[in-house]
Amino acid sequence: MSFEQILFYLFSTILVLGATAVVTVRNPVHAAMFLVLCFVTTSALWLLLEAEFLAITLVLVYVGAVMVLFLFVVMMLDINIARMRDGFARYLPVGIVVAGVAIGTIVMAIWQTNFGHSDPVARGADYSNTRELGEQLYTTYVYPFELASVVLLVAIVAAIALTLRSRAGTRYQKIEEQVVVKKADRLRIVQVEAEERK
Amino acid sequence: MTFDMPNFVPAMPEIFVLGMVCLILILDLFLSDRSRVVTYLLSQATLVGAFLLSFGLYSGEQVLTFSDSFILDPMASVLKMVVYAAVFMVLLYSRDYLRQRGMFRGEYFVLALCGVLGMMVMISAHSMLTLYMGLELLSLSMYAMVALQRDSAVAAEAAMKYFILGAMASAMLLYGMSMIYGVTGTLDLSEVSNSVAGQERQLILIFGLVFLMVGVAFKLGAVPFHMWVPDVYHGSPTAVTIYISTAPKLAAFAMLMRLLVDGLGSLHAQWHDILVLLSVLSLAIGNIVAIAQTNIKRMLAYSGISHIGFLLLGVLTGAQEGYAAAMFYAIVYVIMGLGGFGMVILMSRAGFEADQLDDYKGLNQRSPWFALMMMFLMFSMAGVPPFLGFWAKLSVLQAVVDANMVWLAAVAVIFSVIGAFYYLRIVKLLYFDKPVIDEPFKPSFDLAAIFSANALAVILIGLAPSSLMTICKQTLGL
Amino acid sequence: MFADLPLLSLLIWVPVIGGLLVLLTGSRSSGLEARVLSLLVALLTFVLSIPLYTGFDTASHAMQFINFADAPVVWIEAFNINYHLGVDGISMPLILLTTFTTVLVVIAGWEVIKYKPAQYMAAFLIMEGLMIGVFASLDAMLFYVFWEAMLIPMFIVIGVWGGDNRVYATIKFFLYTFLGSVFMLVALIYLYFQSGSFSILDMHMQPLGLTAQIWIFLAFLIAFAVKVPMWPVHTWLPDAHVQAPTGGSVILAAIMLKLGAYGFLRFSLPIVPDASHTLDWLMIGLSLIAVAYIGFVALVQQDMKKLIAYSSISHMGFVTLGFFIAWTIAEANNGSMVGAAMGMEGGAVQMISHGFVSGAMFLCVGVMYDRMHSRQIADYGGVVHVMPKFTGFMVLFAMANAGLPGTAGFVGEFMVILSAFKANFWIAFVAATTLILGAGYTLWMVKRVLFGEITNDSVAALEDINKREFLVLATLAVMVLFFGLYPAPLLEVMDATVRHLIEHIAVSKLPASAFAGAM
Amino acid sequence: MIPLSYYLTVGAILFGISMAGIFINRKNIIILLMCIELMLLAVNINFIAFSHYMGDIAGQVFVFFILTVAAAEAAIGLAILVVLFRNKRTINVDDLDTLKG
Amino acid sequence: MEQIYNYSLIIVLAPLIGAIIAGLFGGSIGRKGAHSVTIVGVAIAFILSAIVFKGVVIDKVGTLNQTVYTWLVSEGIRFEVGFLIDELTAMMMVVVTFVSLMVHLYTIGYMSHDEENWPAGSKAGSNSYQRFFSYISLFTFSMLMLVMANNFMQLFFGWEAVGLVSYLLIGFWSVRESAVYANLKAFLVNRVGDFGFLLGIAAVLMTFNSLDYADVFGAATLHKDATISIFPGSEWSLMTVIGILLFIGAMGKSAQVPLHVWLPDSMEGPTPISALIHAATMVTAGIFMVARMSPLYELSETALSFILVIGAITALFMGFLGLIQHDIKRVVAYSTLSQLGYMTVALGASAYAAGVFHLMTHAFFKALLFLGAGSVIIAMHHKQDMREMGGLRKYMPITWITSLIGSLALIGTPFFAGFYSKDSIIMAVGASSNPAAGFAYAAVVAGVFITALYSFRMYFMVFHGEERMDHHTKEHLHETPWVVTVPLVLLAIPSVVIGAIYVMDMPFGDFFGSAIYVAAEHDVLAEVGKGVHGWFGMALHGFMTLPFWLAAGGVFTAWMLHRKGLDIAVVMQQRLGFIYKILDNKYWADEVYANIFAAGGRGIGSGLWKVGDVALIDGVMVNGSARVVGMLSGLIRQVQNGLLYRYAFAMVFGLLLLFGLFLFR
Repeated sequence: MSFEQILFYLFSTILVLGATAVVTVRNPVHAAMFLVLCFVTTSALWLLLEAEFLAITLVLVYVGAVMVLFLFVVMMLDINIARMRDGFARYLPVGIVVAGVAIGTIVMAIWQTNFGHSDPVARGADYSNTRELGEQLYTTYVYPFELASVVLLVAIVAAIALTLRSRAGTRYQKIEEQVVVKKADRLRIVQVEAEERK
Repeated sequence: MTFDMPNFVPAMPEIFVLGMVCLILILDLFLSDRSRVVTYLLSQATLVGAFLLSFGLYSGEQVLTFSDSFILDPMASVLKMVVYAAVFMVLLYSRDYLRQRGMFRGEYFVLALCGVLGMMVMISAHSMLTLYMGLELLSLSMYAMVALQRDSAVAAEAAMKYFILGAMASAMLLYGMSMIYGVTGTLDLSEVSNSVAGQERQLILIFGLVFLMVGVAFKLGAVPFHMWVPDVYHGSPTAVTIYISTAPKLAAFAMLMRLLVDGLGSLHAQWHDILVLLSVLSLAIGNIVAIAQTNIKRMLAYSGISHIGFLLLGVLTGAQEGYAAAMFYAIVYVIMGLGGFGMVILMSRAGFEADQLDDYKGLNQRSPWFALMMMFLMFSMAGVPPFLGFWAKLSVLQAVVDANMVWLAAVAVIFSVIGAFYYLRIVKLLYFDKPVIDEPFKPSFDLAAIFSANALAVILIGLAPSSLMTICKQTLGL
Repeated sequence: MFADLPLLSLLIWVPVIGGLLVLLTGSRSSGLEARVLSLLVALLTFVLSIPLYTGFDTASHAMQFINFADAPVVWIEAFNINYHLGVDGISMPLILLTTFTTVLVVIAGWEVIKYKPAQYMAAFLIMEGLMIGVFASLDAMLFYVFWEAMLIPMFIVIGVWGGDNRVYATIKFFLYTFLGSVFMLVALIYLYFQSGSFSILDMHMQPLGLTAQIWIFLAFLIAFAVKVPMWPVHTWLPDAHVQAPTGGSVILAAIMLKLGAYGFLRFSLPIVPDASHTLDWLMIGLSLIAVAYIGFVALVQQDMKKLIAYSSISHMGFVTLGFFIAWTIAEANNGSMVGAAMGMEGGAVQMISHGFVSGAMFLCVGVMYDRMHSRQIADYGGVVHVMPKFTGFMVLFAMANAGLPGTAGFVGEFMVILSAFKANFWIAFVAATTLILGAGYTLWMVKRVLFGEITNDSVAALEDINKREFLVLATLAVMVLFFGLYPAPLLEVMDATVRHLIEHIAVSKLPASAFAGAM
Repeated sequence: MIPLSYYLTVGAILFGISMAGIFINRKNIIILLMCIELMLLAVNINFIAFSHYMGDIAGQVFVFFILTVAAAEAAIGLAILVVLFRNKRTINVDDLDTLKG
Repeated sequence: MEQIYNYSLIIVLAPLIGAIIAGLFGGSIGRKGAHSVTIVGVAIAFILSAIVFKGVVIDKVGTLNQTVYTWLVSEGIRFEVGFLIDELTAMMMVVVTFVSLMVHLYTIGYMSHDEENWPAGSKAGSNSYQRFFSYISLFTFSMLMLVMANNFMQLFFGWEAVGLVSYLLIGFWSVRESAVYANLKAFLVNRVGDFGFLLGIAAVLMTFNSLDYADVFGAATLHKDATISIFPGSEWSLMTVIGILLFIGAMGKSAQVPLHVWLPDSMEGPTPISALIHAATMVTAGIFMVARMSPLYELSETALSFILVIGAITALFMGFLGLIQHDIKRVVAYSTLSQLGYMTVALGASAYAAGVFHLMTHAFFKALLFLGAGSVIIAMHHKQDMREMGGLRKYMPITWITSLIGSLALIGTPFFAGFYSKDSIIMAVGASSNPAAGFAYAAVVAGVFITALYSFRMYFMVFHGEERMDHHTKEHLHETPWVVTVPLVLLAIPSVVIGAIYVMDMPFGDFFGSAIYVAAEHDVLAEVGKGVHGWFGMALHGFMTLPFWLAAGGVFTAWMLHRKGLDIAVVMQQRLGFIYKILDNKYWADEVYANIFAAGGRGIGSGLWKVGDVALIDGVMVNGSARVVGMLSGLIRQVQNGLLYRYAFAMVFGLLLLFGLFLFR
């Protein structure tokens, strides 16, 4: 067993176990942490596949940003963990069976298939995955690239539109009004009639 | 590596729409609520402009650009134009509705236009990658639109369900794409087609096809990937329902055509079987479950599922006539769907959603005209001649019979008879029952006009459906 | 002067457009404009239909009054559907029956209909146009469009102006007929691909294999059997009739039922003669069940309209019997089809005469219903003492319904029985039981409703028919007697067409080798 | 040398687990979102494996876009989750049953 | 010839026009107008009929066979309306129009107080008088159409038309439940006969491809040996089938057992129509028809035997029933049944001429008896029970005498009309070689005694003995007005003389010429005729025959009982309880029909309706499938339970389903 194989089996096993943990653990925070583990191991697998740029991106973007977002939301929503996951065991067998069948059939199909390229294409030492990716991205795939920007734009607009809201009755400073305020706006001089003491 | 400037001309409509989206997004920030109508008008102008551009670009030719990932062919042009028209109608319908519910905001229009852009991309996709990007653009816009009514619990629930299931379907689609990619080594659809045609049928290819079908079937709302449809149609604000139930179906149809016909045409025997299963299930479940509904939006959702079943019948024939029929059906479905949900918008007012069947009781006594219009729509959906819906069914049945699948045609018509029941029930409510609300029915003028035009189109085009059908045939080279 | 007019087109579109105009007079007005306008339109249509008879060439079996005979007008190019109209000896009388009946229906509903009279009248006028369209279409899809579209106004008429259980009845009516006709649609599409066009006349000439023929026949059978209606798909009719307003019942009985029978003549027999031959036992069996079974069922009905509805089914059994007796005759007479034309003509005459008789019966019940708001036989008794004129008419129509010679009700049944005897004694035997059963259920009802002592105060308070009702009933009485005493003009019109049809169906359409095997 | 199908098998198992995760998890929507991330990860493994073995960069480009879209998706998904929580005060899957039938 | 043709049309149309005027405009022309116009119409018909009779029978101008118009043409077969006037027709025309004219006259008196029969305020009763005239005139028209027909179609038209008028007239007093029951019954029982008749016509058309008498009779012998397979494997002679089917029609119309049940009930109608329709004319249509079809019947021995047996049964057993009736009209009605049986027997014995001869004489004397009974009923203020009568001869001499004449004619007293006709029938049957002739002969001879017994029982009970009517009625007893008595007298004359005049021509001569065809080997009348020497000789010889002594015995028995103040009915009830019970229940025929056929039909109907239509077709098929769809809908709806994991599961399930599509094939 070569070193590469050892690495593959190691990371694959961690990945699968991690994924299993993600779907089965009780606490969403723990789930998020296991997901991070999955991302990291996947990243390692990708390195084995010589996709260096994407492996790094995965760690940077997902572990660094997306998972933080998840955790942030989990914390923010302050979910009652105790109420979670009761009755979980009842559905587990069905889930395992169905998942097993699905995995089994797909794996069977994979193993039956002759992809015609059993060995990876050998790359020279000067080959830069990042460079190659970059070149392609800005030439051949410029159209999807632009579309990706629109997707992100939509995500921004949507996220803002959905979550930002001005509650009626919220108090906040209106600076421009504060700046242009005049005395008359704030101060009312009232003439008080003198009263006769009885 | 050199970068050849791609030909931007075929993508002018997309570019225009994107530009306008940005413009509207910025402009909207500076508009007060009172002048928000400008956003609305600009959005409509965008659609009109895009229509003119697409119309101007229409030709019988097939143009590829952006490294062959973008295609402009007659089908794309026609479908895009129908999409613009449909969304134009959607916005017309929605204006009052949105205003009454405090949703008359720039985001709605921006998201709607982004969705249009997504549809355009899907329609013009010639690569699995662009197809996916378009799909996501459309889907993300729609997820957001469903949840746009922020104080509505049902809308949020609908959005959540839609999102989870939609994302799952996208993932499956991607999984399928990865398999196809693995077997063919390319993302470009015509190369996929060449590659598949040249090799033996591998199980993984067929599994890839199955995964792709799940994604497409989900978008179309075909059984058993339809579960989101009733909930989302029901939970969304009607102005959003009318959007997601109409134009995206055209995009989904285009996606179906691009993937199955352009890409995996030589796997016809396989996807034929899948589509038979899906369409029969859709016809059965859609029509049967619609009967038990008391909410008209849900009912129309199930009715839409059954219509999709019919549409798939046209595609599964694997013949150009069948595709033309399916395209015709898709367009007709959009027209009828607009009318159907337009009816719900027409009847609703501030604080009243008019989504219960009982809300339609005795309309004939309150407003004979609108009762008549609604009756036209219902009979059209039921497929009674001479309304438009009949011709759509006829064209599909013709294609099916021509493909020597008479039994399938018989199954289809049996279910359409079952389906006729719930459409009749609406007519029954409109005409035979006493109204529960006594006040006279006075919708605003533009809404009344647009609804009447929509309903009259169902009968008038129904009396002369030839040109529409001819267009569909021509776009498919018939 | 009429020869130059596109008569059939006018006959279709004058009432349809007239109906739309009536609709436009709206519900705001008292309805008088609507009524007058409807009457004018109906009369105009009737007048326009007369040249069909006067200008008809009885010697020819060919289609006549074809619109734009030189080149058919393309209606929907994409589907290859033509706007192709024409009539022959079978459809022409039915068109006249339609225009005639509509006039009566408009008059009959004159002041009776108080709720939205404009919509009511409009529905009938539009229906009239559509029904004429069905009879006049020479393009299968045009036929189908009219055939289905016609359901809509009837659906509305029963549902809006009907009785207490109208919703059930009208939905049942619609779905039943819709279910039947969609199979016909599939068959028509199949035929389209076989013959290359939707032209009915082309389909007549199209050779087909036996299996295909049988499937097509069954598809047509469902469509037409529901409409006729034949046992066991008849149960919509009693419900629809009972719930429908009088005018609806009249149109339903007088014309709509004929559409199914007409379909057999226009489609089933000429397009799939070999399947008709193979399955004629089924048709004859169902027809006889209609005559006998339904006759017994009619006997025990408590509701007058239901009784007449069942009697309609029973009478329509003669129509289908007459149509499908030809091969049995041939078998009994060494292959000679002599006598078949009499059966077929008998069936066709029965269609027309039943139009008058059943229409009249429903109008009679309507007259009583308008006064008493009850259709139950048990609620009546001794009506003769308060409504003698009405009783006179009702007895006449009842006698016609019982097939008394000298009335229109006799002619068709007589011819069919004569023809059936030629085929088989027992067929004629069962068919002839209508003499007893028909008289039994009709006259028993007449006895209980009209005769005897006045049973209750509401009957005692009844008013005899007014002038409007008298006019309607008298017109029908004249027709019933005229066609009973002198049916020759009707037969003269039909003869050439029917004989040609017999010649046509006598020739097998099977490919030569299959034909040898099938025999 | 590790054969291609090994990677694909890992992808398939991952895909299966995450798919099962969606329907065996009955309580927490956030975990559903995570499952979706996992599914996309499985797809990505497939693409990258193919890309590597075929020497075709297109697969990696696709993964690049998938990552982008997945991020956007996560953003919108979480935004919807927030809206949902604000309205219903719960993100329990079992409580999402107002719309049914 | 041409002249007669014109007459024939007028003969038919005159009563029709009268009927239409009286019927449609009865209200405006009044009673007088109505009876005038109808009487004039019938009188014209009678006079012209007489002229035609003279022309055809006496002057022998020949047979007229003329088409009036073509009813319809189908497949080249012409159905026409036309007249065939030969001796048979001419005789019938005269009899019909004459009796009808008498009845018209009589009706003026009988119906003069008809408003009393209607409930107060009944609009139907306001011009019932005019309507009645319209009906009887219409009847005359129908009957003439029947007898003058030259083809089966028109025969059937007339056949049914007289049935219709009979229906209308039996139920004339439509307020009476019994009357409207009786008319429905009459129509339905007749319809059973018509059922056979129509099938018979169909058989004729099938065989001859024509319904024209001339064509059919001309070609009859060609089909002598034709057969038809009714039950698989058994070939029946076509002529037998035709004969029996047609005769079933005759059984209905002429009230032969077992289709006789309607006739006694038909007495619910006013008496004039009992005389006209249910005694003299309509009920004899069956006899006429069989005589008319003699060329067909002569070809089938079996059919003739059938007729003979049916006729004999009717003649004897219906006579028995007359013995125990108390209603005066019912006695006459059963007598009519019995006499119809005699006529039928004659037909069965191929003595058509004798049958028709009896038809003619019977028409006169039975009309006379009915009108006499009616006269009594008028006098008795519409009471019909003989037990409340008695000794009426003092009050109503004309009625008494004429009724006596009628009774004597009926029982076959020599020199009276009935004697000649009845004796010729008895002789013919005696001479017949038909296998059933022995039974028939015994029946008709025994029938003579019965006839005499019930006739004179009635006569004595009504006109002689104790006056049993109540005081009030008695005070008002007087002879009926002239419109009543004149017809009685006018009918009494032929009742006496007509037999003697025509006996040598009609049964034993060549009166009918070619109108009636008898095969040589069946020609019993010719054989019997050899022993008959003139009307006087026959009457003298009559005194020495068995029937005369039987009749005399019957009269004597009746007188003996009457003198002792006994009633046969009462005697039988006491001494022969069992037989009385049978007769009192009229052999349970009504019960059988009511409980088995009518109730059975309703039972089948409601069974088919409730089980077939309502439960199976509607319940299971229609609503059942709707329910199934509805249930499915509700069931599948449950799947959509709103929970996300269910939806996700459905998607995965769908995925696996699609996998399965390819894995397992």
